[in-house]
Amino acid sequence: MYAELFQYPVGREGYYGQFGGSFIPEILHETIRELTTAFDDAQADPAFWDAYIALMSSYSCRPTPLTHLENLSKDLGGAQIYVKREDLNHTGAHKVNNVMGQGLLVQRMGKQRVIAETGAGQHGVATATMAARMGFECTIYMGSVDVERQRPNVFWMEQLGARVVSVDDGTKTLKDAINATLRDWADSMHTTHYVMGTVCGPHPFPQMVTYFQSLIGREARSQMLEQTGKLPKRVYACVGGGSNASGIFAGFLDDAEVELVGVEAGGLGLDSGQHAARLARNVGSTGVAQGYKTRFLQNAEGQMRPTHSVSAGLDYVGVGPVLAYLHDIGRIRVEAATDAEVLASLQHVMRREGIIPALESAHAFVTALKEAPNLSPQDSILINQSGRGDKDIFTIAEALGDEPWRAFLRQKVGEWEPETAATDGILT
Amino acid sequence: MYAELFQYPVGREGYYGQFGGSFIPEILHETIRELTTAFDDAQADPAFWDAYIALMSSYSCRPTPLTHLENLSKDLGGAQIYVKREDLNHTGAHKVNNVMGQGLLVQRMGKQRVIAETGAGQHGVATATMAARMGFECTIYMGSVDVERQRPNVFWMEQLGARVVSVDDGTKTLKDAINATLRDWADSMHTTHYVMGTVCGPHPFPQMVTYFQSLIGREARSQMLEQTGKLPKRVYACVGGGSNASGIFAGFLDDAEVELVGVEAGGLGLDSGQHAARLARNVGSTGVAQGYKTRFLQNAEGQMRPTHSVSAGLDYVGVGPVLAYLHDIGRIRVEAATDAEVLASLQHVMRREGIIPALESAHAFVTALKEAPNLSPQDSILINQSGRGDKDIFTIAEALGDEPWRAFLRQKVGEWEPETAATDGILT
Amino acid sequence: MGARDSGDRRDTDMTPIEDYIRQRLQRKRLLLMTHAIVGYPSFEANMTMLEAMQHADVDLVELQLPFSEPIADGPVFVQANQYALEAGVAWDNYFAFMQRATMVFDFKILMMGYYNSILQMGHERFCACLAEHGGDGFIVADLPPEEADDLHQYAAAYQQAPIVMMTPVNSESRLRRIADKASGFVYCVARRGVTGRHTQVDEGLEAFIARCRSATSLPLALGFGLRTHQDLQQVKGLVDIGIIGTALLTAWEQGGVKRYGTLLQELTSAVT
Amino acid sequence: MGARDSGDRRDTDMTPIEDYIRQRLQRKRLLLMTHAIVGYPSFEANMTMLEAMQHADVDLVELQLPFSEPIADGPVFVQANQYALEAGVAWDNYFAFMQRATMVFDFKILMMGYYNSILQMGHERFCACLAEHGGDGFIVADLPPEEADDLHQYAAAYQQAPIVMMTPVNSESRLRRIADKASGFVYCVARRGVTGRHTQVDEGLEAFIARCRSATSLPLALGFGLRTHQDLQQVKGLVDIGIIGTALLTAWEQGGVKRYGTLLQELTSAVT
Ligand SMILES: Cc1ncc(COP(=O)(O)O)c(C=O)c1O
Ligand SMILES: Cc1ncc(COP(=O)(O)O)c(C=O)c1O
Repeated sequence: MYAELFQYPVGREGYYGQFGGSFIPEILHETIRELTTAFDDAQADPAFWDAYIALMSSYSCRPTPLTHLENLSKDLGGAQIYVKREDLNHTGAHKVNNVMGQGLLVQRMGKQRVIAETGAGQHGVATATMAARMGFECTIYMGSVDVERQRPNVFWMEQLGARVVSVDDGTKTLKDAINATLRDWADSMHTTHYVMGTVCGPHPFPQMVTYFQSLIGREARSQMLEQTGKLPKRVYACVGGGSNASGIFAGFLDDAEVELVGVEAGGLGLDSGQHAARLARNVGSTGVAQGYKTRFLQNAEGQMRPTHSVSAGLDYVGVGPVLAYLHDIGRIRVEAATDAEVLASLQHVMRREGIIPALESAHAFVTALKEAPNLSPQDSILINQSGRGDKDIFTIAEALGDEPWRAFLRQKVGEWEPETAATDGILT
Repeated sequence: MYAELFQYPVGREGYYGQFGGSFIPEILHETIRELTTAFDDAQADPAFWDAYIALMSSYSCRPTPLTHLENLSKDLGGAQIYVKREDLNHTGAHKVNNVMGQGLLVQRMGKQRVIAETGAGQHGVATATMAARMGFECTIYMGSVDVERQRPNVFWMEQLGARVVSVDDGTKTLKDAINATLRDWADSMHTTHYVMGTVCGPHPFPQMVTYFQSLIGREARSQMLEQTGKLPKRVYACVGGGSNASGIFAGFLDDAEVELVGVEAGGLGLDSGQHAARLARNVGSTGVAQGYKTRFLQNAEGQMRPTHSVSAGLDYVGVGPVLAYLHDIGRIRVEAATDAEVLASLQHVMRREGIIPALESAHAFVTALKEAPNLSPQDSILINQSGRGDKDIFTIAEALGDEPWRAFLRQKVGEWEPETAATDGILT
Repeated sequence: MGARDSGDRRDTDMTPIEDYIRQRLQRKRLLLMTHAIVGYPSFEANMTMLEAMQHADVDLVELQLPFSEPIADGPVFVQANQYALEAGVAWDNYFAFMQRATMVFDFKILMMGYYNSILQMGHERFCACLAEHGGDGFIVADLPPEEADDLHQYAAAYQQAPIVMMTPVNSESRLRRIADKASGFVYCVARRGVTGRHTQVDEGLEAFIARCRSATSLPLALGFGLRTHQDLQQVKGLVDIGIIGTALLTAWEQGGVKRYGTLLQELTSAVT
Repeated sequence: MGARDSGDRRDTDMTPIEDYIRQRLQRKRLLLMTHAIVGYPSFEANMTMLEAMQHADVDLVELQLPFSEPIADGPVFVQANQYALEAGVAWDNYFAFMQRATMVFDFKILMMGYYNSILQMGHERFCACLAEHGGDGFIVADLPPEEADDLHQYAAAYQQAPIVMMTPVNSESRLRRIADKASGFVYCVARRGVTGRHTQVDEGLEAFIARCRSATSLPLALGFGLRTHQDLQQVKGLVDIGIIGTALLTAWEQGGVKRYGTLLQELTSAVT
């Protein structure tokens, strides 16, 4: 099924059922074609995949491990819980898989500059990292709201040599950063590659990003077989744009007996209107935006709705067309986890297993831990830990109302105040 | 030479030349014996090492990769520079190697509680992680100055379920935390294991921690052979207590042609008195403290001197006795890198290679990059990147005087102020 | 070849708008198409703008339906889209405004916008609605020719011109493919990038227009970055229609109706 | 066995301090050893403390030489060590103070401290210095018997008693090994942990002391956590010397010389 997904019926290149396509200003047409050709070419060249694997194992730590959560499995008394450790990647999340792959493609195409959107900042950091390593010029677009709340990532992007552009349009978040990046690209595409951060956007991005991220699923499948002797009953992954989910699901798409479960950001609850679910409970509807057709969180007239999630990385209106299709045909199930459930799950997992999932990944844990008790201890389930949570310290400490953390920040700020105070004294 | 180091002449168990030994209150004698026996036992049991390797490869990402710094090698025109990526470990530094190994030993000994000292907080986080995973009670001692400046790590330790005790004695930093932990141990040793964080303290800690960390060197040696067909000319590692250095050097001790270079914290310069060098330029002198004999940074009457480094992890008065010995006999060379050199090197490496060494590790980069041009492009050198630098954001952003970062913290703090202000308004 | 193929179109294929353009071209060497974002800064202001256009004898007007994700627009229009949406512009008041305008003014009116609005409304309903409210066609910034067939069929049925875009980076074969889907006129994008930035009229531009001409026999409109009457002066003779968008909105923002009217007069003086 | 072996020691092996202890034990069932950290809170205060000790007929006094890494001490002593160092206590003024004290007071004085001070001074120089300034021995908190030989040889040469420690967790063979290095008296550590916390006198303690007695025929001192005259009352008959450390310093900190003197008087009343 995995391979077939990308064998398009005539005239339907880049389509997955009704989803996908390439809805872009005509000015980008040739660039997208060039990219498609370069990607098809690379994909047909076994040396390319080998180079990709070699890069990922010497620069990041692939294959990332598979960890058995012995304590939680025992506590819950249900399925054996396994975790794919994408958090151990260089830069701390699965994002780097895609980014390094696209970097190799940029080298093939001979371009000198890369641009990217970022929401939480993980993809921005990964792209800036790749650009530094491969010697490309780099510009990152980021909604101004995200720039404010994800300053640590902005700091690292800048240190890595990237220019970070704060986007003040729309909701000033991820979707607006995507629009801004598309605009830059429409201008710069002869020298510049757009490193799309997830399995969204116009064809060939959904296919290409899935291709690079499929490494997760390929590794995980053989690791499960090696460590447990059989396939997991279910595979859980959080779904923002959908790249980590697409990546791990890719390994199991052809195993009809493996249930694939995506978990979206339930925010304050699906009924609150304050969430970022699109597939769960079919809250989203078919639309076209940001270059592709999928299920968007939009109003009846096709205007995108504001989204909410405690995790910046899942706070997005669209979803990968491949996932929208797989959901339509019932191959994947999609649930939602609320902010409160996510924080509780995160704390639970930290204390019992010593691992710190990213807030995004913690969504997958919520549903997996909820459902594990319904399976037998002879069964196993697999969770994709897409990233590490230490990047989220500001959000988590805030959400938990950690007073010493606040005191720490106050004191830090206080260290610079004397000067200001002194100046004030003179001026007033 | 590696094996011989640990075959003590009669009556000299735990001694490396004049260094090492076990200078502890008599109350701890039996505990230390029990530990030594348990460790010797474990070491003699091939299944133990296998279990250790299995744990490290499924819970952390061992073997960690070896990365060729293609850009810097080319830029400098000298040796090919390779980096051992301990930063990709779970919890972000080499510390976890030692900690998980000791955790397995604790299981063998049947104890239920672990205690540890921590300076930068990395070892504390690693220990809290191990305790969560293995189900031990956990208390971490940390100098109150370090608690203040390393709040993020304190937050994670607490989230991982550890109790963090702020130590207000002495210089309120690492050495005082070690003393406090020894005191706890003198009281609790029948139920409790002290997870020493580096190759210091009484025998068998230097041997034991070297043993676990030798995994770094074993992996690195075979990776160098595999990737370059020969051994590196030189191996560079930063030296705080000395565990990462001991670990990577262990792999090459028997290769007389490989020069081993340790890099200590030069702080504001060796002549400033504001540093943490002990071996470099023989600034330290032989003494006994914290349970062992080594070269300490002390005054003529044996009182320990305050140390300074931009990197909390190198800010320590003692050094592993094995390293002190290897330095005495000329098997290793030890240099120092200043705070300013470290920051410059860090920025350089980030921009050119997309990797972010910890401030500690950046010390090794300073000396390696300085010396690389003197070797031929046919040669290679190896740097141990003991940890990742994103933990150091507060220090680095501060040191670079990053204004947006300050603005970000001010704004964060400002978000809680209104309440205070309102209250003030009513009260005043 | 392409040109000859397209040249084979019979007169009966002509949409009302092409007919209108060809007639106007009899007395003007360059027509003028201007643009407004409906609801920005207000419906009343839009009306004032359109009155100024009428007064300056503008030939065609794009009325942009605001969209939350305007990927082909530059900063000025992006902000305007957003403002209009926040002010409550929706289908009903958009089309009501269009109807009012088509009843009052002489120029032809085209809907401009993004595909999602049309998709949500439904292709047929959209075309019917346009026709019902006096529109003569539409320009969709993010609808590639591959995706256009169904919509274009309804467009034909409701006598709406589906305006397609040609760009300097398109290959010959791509231009022919676009031409195949074209009717009314073709929107030639003067340069890479989004709306808003200034465009230099140079040899590259002339070569591009020549390639468009050989791909289609339809009238050619040139847009993206034309700002001044000098710009129009330079493209007169090269294309049939000059399109002014951002420059006008900027004039409004900087100097209100006065500056807006003045700019329009200057532009008109260039084309007549 | 061990006891018998040690019992074989001839009287000529006796250090001056053992001799002194045995003589005092003729008229008192329990001797009292107290403790002060030199330079904390000041040399003058130390003098006042020692005067109070003299007044209370204390038998032995440990004068602690401050060290920056006092791993065997509890919070009260740790702070005191640090304070004294910051106030500038060093070898010269430490020994000057010792000399002054040994000249004025009747009790025997022992140096107490950590091995690094001795190592830096040099084993011989240290013993010579102690002797020269009137000391009678030393207690080193972090020097295991394995490491003690060289230092103990010099101690013997300079008639200094190198006091070793026995603890409840030591095995029989370890106790014998410690006994081998002992002279003067043996410091029995009442419990696990560091100085400062209260110790319950119970059966476990009695059994421990019995094990010490069978390992050595030297006088036994008991310390770590004895605080009150009740505590001393209870160990009277069990050991030869009761050691009071933290309780006294705490009394000073809480109530100055008055409370200090009162506590000393109480303690003395228990031992006589
Ligand atoms: C750790 C992590 N997980 C998941 C996501 C969501 O993206 P996707 O759904 O494409 O995997 C992000 C996005 O930033 C992320 O950083
Ligand atoms: C990343 C890192 N490197 C190095 C060190 C120094 O320790 P050692 O010299 O024992 O490797 C530390 C200590 O915290 C550390 O965190």
